[in-house]
Amino acid sequence: MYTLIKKDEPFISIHHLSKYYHSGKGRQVKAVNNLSFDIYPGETVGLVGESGCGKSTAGKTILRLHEPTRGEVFYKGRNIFDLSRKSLVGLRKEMQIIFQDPYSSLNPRMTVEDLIGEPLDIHKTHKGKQRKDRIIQLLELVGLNHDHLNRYPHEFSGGQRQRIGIARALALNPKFIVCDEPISALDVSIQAQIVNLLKELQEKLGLTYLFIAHDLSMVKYISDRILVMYLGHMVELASSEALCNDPLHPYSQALLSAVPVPEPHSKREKIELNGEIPSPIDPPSGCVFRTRCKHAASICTEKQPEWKEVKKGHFTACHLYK
Amino acid sequence: MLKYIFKRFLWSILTLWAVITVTFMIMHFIPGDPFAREGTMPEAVYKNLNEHYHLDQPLFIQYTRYLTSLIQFDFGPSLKSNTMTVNDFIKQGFPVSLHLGTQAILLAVVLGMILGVVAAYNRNKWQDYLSMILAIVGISVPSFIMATFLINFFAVKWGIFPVATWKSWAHTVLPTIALSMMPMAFIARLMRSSMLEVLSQDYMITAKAKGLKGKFILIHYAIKNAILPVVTVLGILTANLITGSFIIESIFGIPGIGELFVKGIFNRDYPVILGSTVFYSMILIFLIFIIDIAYTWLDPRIKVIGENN
Amino acid sequence: SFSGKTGSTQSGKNEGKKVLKTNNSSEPGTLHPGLAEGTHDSWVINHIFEGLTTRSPEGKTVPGMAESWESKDGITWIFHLKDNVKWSNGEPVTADDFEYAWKYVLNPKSSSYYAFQLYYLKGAKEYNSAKDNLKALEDAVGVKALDDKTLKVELTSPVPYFLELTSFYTYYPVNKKLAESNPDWYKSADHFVSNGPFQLKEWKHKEIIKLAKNNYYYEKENIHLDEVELAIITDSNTAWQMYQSGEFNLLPEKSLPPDIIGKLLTEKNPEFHTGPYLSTYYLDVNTDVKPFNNPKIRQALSMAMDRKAIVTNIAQGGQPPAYSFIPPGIPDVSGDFQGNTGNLIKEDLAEAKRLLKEGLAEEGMSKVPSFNYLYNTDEKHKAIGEALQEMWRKNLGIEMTLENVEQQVKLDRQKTGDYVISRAGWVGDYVDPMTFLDLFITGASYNDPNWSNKEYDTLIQFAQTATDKKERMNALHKAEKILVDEAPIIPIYFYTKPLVYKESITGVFTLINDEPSFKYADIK
Amino acid sequence: MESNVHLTKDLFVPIQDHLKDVEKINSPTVSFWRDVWRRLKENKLAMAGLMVTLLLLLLAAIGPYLNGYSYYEQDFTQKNLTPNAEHWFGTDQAGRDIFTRAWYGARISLFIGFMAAMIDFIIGIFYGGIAGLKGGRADNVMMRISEILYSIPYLLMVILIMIVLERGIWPIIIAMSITGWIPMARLVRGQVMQLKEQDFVQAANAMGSNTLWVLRKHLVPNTMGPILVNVTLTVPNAIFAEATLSFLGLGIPAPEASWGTMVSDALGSILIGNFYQLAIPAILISLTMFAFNVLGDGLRDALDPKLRK
Amino acid sequence: MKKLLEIKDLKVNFHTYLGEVQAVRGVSFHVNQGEIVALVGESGCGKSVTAKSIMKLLPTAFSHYKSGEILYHSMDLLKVQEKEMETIRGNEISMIFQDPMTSLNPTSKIGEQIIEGLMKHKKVSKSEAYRKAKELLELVGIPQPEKRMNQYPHEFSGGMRQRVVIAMALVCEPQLIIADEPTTALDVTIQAQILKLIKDLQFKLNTSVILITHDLGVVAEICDRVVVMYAGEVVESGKVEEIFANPSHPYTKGLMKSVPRLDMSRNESLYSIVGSPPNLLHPPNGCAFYSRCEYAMKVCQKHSPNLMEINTTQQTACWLYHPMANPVEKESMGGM
Ligand SMILES: Nc1ncnc2c1ncn2[C@@H]1O[C@H](COP(=O)(O)OP(=O)(O)OP(=O)(O)O)[C@@H](O)[C@H]1O
Ligand SMILES: Nc1ncnc2c1ncn2[C@@H]1O[C@H](COP(=O)(O)OP(=O)(O)OP(=O)(O)O)[C@@H](O)[C@H]1O
Ligand SMILES: [Mg+2]
Ligand SMILES: [Mg+2]
Repeated sequence: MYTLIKKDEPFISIHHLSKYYHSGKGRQVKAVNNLSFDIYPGETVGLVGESGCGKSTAGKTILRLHEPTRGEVFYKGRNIFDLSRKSLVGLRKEMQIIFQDPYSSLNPRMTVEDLIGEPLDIHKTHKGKQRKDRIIQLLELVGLNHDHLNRYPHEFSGGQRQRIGIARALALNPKFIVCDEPISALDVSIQAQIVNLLKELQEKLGLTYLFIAHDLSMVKYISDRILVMYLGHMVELASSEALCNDPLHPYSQALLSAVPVPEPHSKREKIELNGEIPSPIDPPSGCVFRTRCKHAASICTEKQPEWKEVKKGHFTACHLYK
Repeated sequence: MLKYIFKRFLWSILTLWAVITVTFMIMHFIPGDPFAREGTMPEAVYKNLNEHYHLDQPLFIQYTRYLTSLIQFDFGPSLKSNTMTVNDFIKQGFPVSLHLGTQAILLAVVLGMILGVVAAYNRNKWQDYLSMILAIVGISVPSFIMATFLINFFAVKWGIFPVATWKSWAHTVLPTIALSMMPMAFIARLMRSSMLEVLSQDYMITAKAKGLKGKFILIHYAIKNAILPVVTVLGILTANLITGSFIIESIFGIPGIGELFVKGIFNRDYPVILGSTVFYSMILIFLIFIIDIAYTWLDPRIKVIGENN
Repeated sequence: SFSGKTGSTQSGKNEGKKVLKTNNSSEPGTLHPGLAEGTHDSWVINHIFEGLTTRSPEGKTVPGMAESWESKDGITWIFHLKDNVKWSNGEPVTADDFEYAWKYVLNPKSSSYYAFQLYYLKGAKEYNSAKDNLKALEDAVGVKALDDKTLKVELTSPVPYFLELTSFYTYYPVNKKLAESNPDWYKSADHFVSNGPFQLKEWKHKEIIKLAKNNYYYEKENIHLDEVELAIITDSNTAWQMYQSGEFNLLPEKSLPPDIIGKLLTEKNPEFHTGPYLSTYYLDVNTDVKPFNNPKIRQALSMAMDRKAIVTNIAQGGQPPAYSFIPPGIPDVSGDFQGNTGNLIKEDLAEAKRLLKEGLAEEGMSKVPSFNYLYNTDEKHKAIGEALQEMWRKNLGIEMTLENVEQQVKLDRQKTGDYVISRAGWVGDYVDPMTFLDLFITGASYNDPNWSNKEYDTLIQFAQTATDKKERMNALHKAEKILVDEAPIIPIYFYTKPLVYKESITGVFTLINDEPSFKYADIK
Repeated sequence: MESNVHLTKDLFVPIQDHLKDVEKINSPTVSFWRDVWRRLKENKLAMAGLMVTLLLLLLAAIGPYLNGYSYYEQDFTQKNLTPNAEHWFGTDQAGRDIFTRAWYGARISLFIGFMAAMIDFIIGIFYGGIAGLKGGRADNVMMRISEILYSIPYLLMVILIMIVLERGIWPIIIAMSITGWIPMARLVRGQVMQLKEQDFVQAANAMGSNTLWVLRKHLVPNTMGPILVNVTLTVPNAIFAEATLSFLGLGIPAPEASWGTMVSDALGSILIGNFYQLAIPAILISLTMFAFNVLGDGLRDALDPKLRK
Repeated sequence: MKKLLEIKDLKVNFHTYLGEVQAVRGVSFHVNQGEIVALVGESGCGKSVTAKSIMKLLPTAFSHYKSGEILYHSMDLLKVQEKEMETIRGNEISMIFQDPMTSLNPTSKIGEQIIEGLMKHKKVSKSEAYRKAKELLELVGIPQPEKRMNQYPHEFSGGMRQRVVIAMALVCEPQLIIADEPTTALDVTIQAQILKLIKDLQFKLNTSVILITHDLGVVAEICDRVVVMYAGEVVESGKVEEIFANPSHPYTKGLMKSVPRLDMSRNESLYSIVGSPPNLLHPPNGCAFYSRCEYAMKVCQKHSPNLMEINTTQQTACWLYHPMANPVEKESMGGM
């Protein structure tokens, strides 16, 4: 199926996507600002950034779970925000999402069979025995089995739940999955199970992922390219190797150095960031990172840095790079 | 802040207007004629009465007439009294109901909170069961039964308190108790559940981890936080209590305003029905407003009072 | 403790003062005699005002403010006021005060309920119904002060009971000078002036009304009470409990729970008093509704009940069961009108069944369809309704459901004929059978059964103008018999007037159509 | 820890295939409601409440047939009898058997209670559900409307409606529901607002479900817990409110009996010493209130997510 | 080095409606003066319960200590009266909780919350206490402490609050600080700030710290010794270098390997431990890790292993290190 799409043509194309939330008193939370990037078929794009920087919002808006404030998302040449309700339902089969919290993403009152069967029921694709077979097939795909059909989510461990969530997302044979921090709520020993599973499924089914996380080491491990966000803005996009070995943006640099490495007394130089993350309700003028940036100059206050390709395939938005 | 108060005020006016309109419509829709009497009533007399109270005019005219007089805080005359206007009824009765209601709400809050705190602190022990049984008894016995019992025993049988009327402080004791049972029970239960909630919070353990004394934690941490949900219901409870209870006031012969709308309805005394309703709503709206402000003061988290829930 | 103190005032003597303490049940709508319209107003008013005539404890009409009167034709009356009659502020009571008061009542702008009580006066109805030209119409009303002490009254036709009417509160005088200078005089105790044995001392709304002896009253040496307190306690259970704890020393029927009346009566409690009352408890049967248009059905209903059981078990006030309509207490040519009538109804089950069957056959029906019994919300009415329901179900196999509404609605629905059977009661306005019988002439506004009988109408018409007392009474007896036989109304019992007061109290009297009077009461 | 167990060399043989059972769950499956039930069973007071409720329901079903009397038959020769072998609860002023009447009244009172709760439940779910789901302006408008209704005194509304509708069991139920649904609607709205943000609802959206589906599959089942608690507490409140209406003479038409009318009929009986006539229905009302309240409280605790896991 | 705290065979049970939860099943370890000891293990393995046991902060109504001793300066805290415990809590041993968002009283000013403990334990005047609080807030890196002390928790960001909580724990200069996942709720850049702060403080004041975490990176960065817990038991303990260089328990090993390192290539497959930890309501008879262990032996199913010394500083609870076990097994494992 996926071979029909040409490798070098973007699979999903995001153009100037912005999403502001209204938060009473006429104030706006600028959760996502002017996001533009492409996702190519079969690749995994990692999306990292600190809590509240708009990762989930970006992911959900790309799926049109939220209506955007501005911008377009092109899928198969069509802007998904122009789709009618009906064609949107069709689109839902092809794009899915896996959530961060394996506890709240499964309805506690439903059995595993109903949970995984839900997309099948909504789209009425499988009935009766067929439906059951499909559910078992999906369960086995994620390493569970038919013994689990009649059990409730609370009987499972976090990792098992997350796998149920994955099975549900896979039920309609999607091509694209937004993984919204699928491992952050899991124990270290379980995280690897899920990451391995996701990688395996990608190979087997030719999936394309947008993988959101705040754990850089894991993102690097799973992604082809990584996009770093800060306070709703894109700050850097590059292949994962390039980003980890040669981060350009001061924020990416700090982020990388702050990741604790499991090597005792490693003599890694840490770039310390001072201060707290500003509020997305009134972000700083100019460059949003300037309040915590060592290199901040007067231009950073005045002008928003442009998004530019500094090296081949390596983009950043920083005044340090002309 | 000022803008907020202004907005609230506008909304209150709108609510009042809606309340008046709804009440006005239903009121005129119910059967029964305020001037119907046993025996013969000549047409002329009937006409004179209707004319006098403008009931012969089209409903819409009556409605606008009422609204105009209301703007001047004139609730109109009573169809059943040549002596007192609705304003008089309220002016004379409200202080009494206010007095009784205030006593009742104070009693209810104090007792209810004590019961709730005791119950929560001793969850699933006998103190908990006892407090909750007491509280549930409080809401299990209809107030007219409670009042009858209180009078029968405390006044008639044992002579500890006077039976009824509104003369001295001793006269206020039984009605205060009868009136406060229900809100007391309500507050006790609310307090218990909100205490349980607070007791399970992390900051309670933090407090203990600091080595603070149990009593200090109870007051500064537990009660201070658990009281918040109680405060939110206080507005409506207080409004209900200080605008009087028909049952309690009629059983204890108290000259409050509780009987106003009930009697008003039975007599088809339209201005009294409307007047007491509007008065109640005004008190309610005002109290809820006060409570909202008190809340922002009690709970520092609610900084911006611009947002309604 | 607090109540211990009140308990010690049981005798009603406070600091040597004689205070009668009782309950008025509800707040008077007014204490203006011309605007008053019910017992909650009039009980107080009757003690603080007095008309041209008044009534003695025996029920006789005797001089009040008027010393004497004369009338040749029964149409024009001249009243001469007593010399020493004064208002409670010391001013003399004048004929002008009467003229002013009566015209005030009739003024359409006063919108007095009881204005029609004065319709006997010439030009009264016209004035009261007028829209304009009021001044001229007012002047045409047949009441005029000839001088300070002489009042001339002109009626439209001779009214046999007119003199008695002048003792009724709508006919009371009002201090003209005061009323003209202060139109709100009657709204509080501050400026209140009256001419009766007592005067208004304090009026705490919805709480208590205090009366004090009027020292300007012409008969003040016979007034023994210093003060009268009328509290306003709505709940009769509470009122009774207050009586028990000594906070009241007299309670009228309204403040007595029915169960208590029964108990006091059966145990022959010395504090309990009862007497006849000019009032009948009866049922209206809507004669426009099939099959109740058929007199036989109505008679069957009337025969198939046990009035004694109702009286002894439910009403419980020692009320006589009513086997006729007019209550006892009205003088006949000789003896008592009701006594002379005797029993017009015989409770007879077999006969009732027969009549029902016949009646149904005549109406072409096999069964009385289920219908509603309408009553105004009240414990006693409900119990009686339940008893009737049971009796008729058991005795006649009739299914009836009970429907209670508020008084205002009940009256409305009776007027518009929106009912089948409804409870009713009537208190005589004056002591004459006519006050009961004229209700049911064809088209009368209180003829709720909408019953019509030519013979009955003729008899009543005759009695209304007959001058010969014997013939008149004869006609009234005949009319009553027709009414009861035809049974558009079904009498249940005659009311009594129960009353309790402490044994220390004497001199309380109750007129047959009035509330108890403590004008001459005393406390030992 | 076994320090002196007998260890043999053959115990130290590696095994491999045990890893395939690694995803096995051994404990029996527990659905949410069974879990709640288990927790409820732990709560003695709540179980007592449940038992009493069931007993009341049972007696309401069979009680009126137990001693051969009917609820309406009068026998004045047998009036005001204290409880005895013939008449287990004695007789009333009209000589009717109180036992039979009490259980007949139980039917009516319980029916009113359940029906009122049912109606509140249905309206509340729809109104609150829609407001919560739609959010924004629609929610604002809907909540404002309910706010206005709430500003009208409850008793006034009930009495007015009762009068418009005439007497009977349904009018009582309707009158009580006229504003009774508001707390339920608010509760549902709050729950829905909370749930709406939950990932599993978002997941359903991502699957392309429509509103109805979300409502049916996710929102309703998950709000059921608190709603059930609320319903449990609405039932006794309605019974209670009916008693109050009876006190005002607006109760069920005679000779049918509800506990409310029985109580208000017997209020005077205490004065002449027939204490039991008041006590029996009063105790039944209180018992019901009590049973439902402790059951509701118990359910609330049993459903509390904090105690789960 | 002096042992400041020693826990011996601590067993803690919870009564729940489902039955007894054996949350801690015989935990033994010690903390030396001036040392940072990491307590690691997966969620639910009993780390917090152990920590709260030291402070005796477990809800008395439904928890109970089945056995064990908690020796603090050779005094058994489990036997100490509540009254006396109040003088130890916050004063000699203090605690930093996991969630900075919920562990502060929302209706009290920050300043007050900091000085409460100080005023109780050190009997200082209010102004003195405020001065000290101000110093502390500066120390933990909160600018404008004077203004900040008059604010409420909700006016602080997560990182700030965690600093406040740390300041609160430090205010009486305790000998032992128990930090229960102090950075889990924070972002990496903020986490780095907090960790640095803890390390600096320990260095300056020579306080002992028990740091609870499940992030091995954090352990490697600032801890001296590690105690690894699994299903309510200690499975391994030792110096940080030893454990990272030479993990001995299969669980520890698996844990180490399942974390991707930044320098790892995408094509390398991550190691993963199958399955999930046992239910502590019915813990298995044998080794708790048996069902997930690749090297399981018959003995593991039946008998629970004791801690065995591998060298003077490192101990492990695994039958593989029993003399009777096949040394080949050990070899193959090391080579994995
Ligand atoms: N429904 C909403 N209404 C208002 N503000 C919102 C809403 N959802 C998110 N936000 C705000 O938008 C910003 C971005 O939120 P988002 O959930 O996208 O962040 P995130 O990067 O996914 O964070 P995390 O790592 O914590 O999941 C935050 O400041 C958040 O408070
Ligand atoms: N109050 C309690 N009631 C019942 N069981 C409890 C209670 N507190 C903890 N437990 C149980 O004790 C066990 C250990 O819990 P603990 O909180 O110590 O885990 P943890 O290692 O701190 O986990 P995490 O990393 O998630 O904080 C868990 O299985 C938990 O279910
Ligand atoms: Mg997110
Ligand atoms: Mg923990």
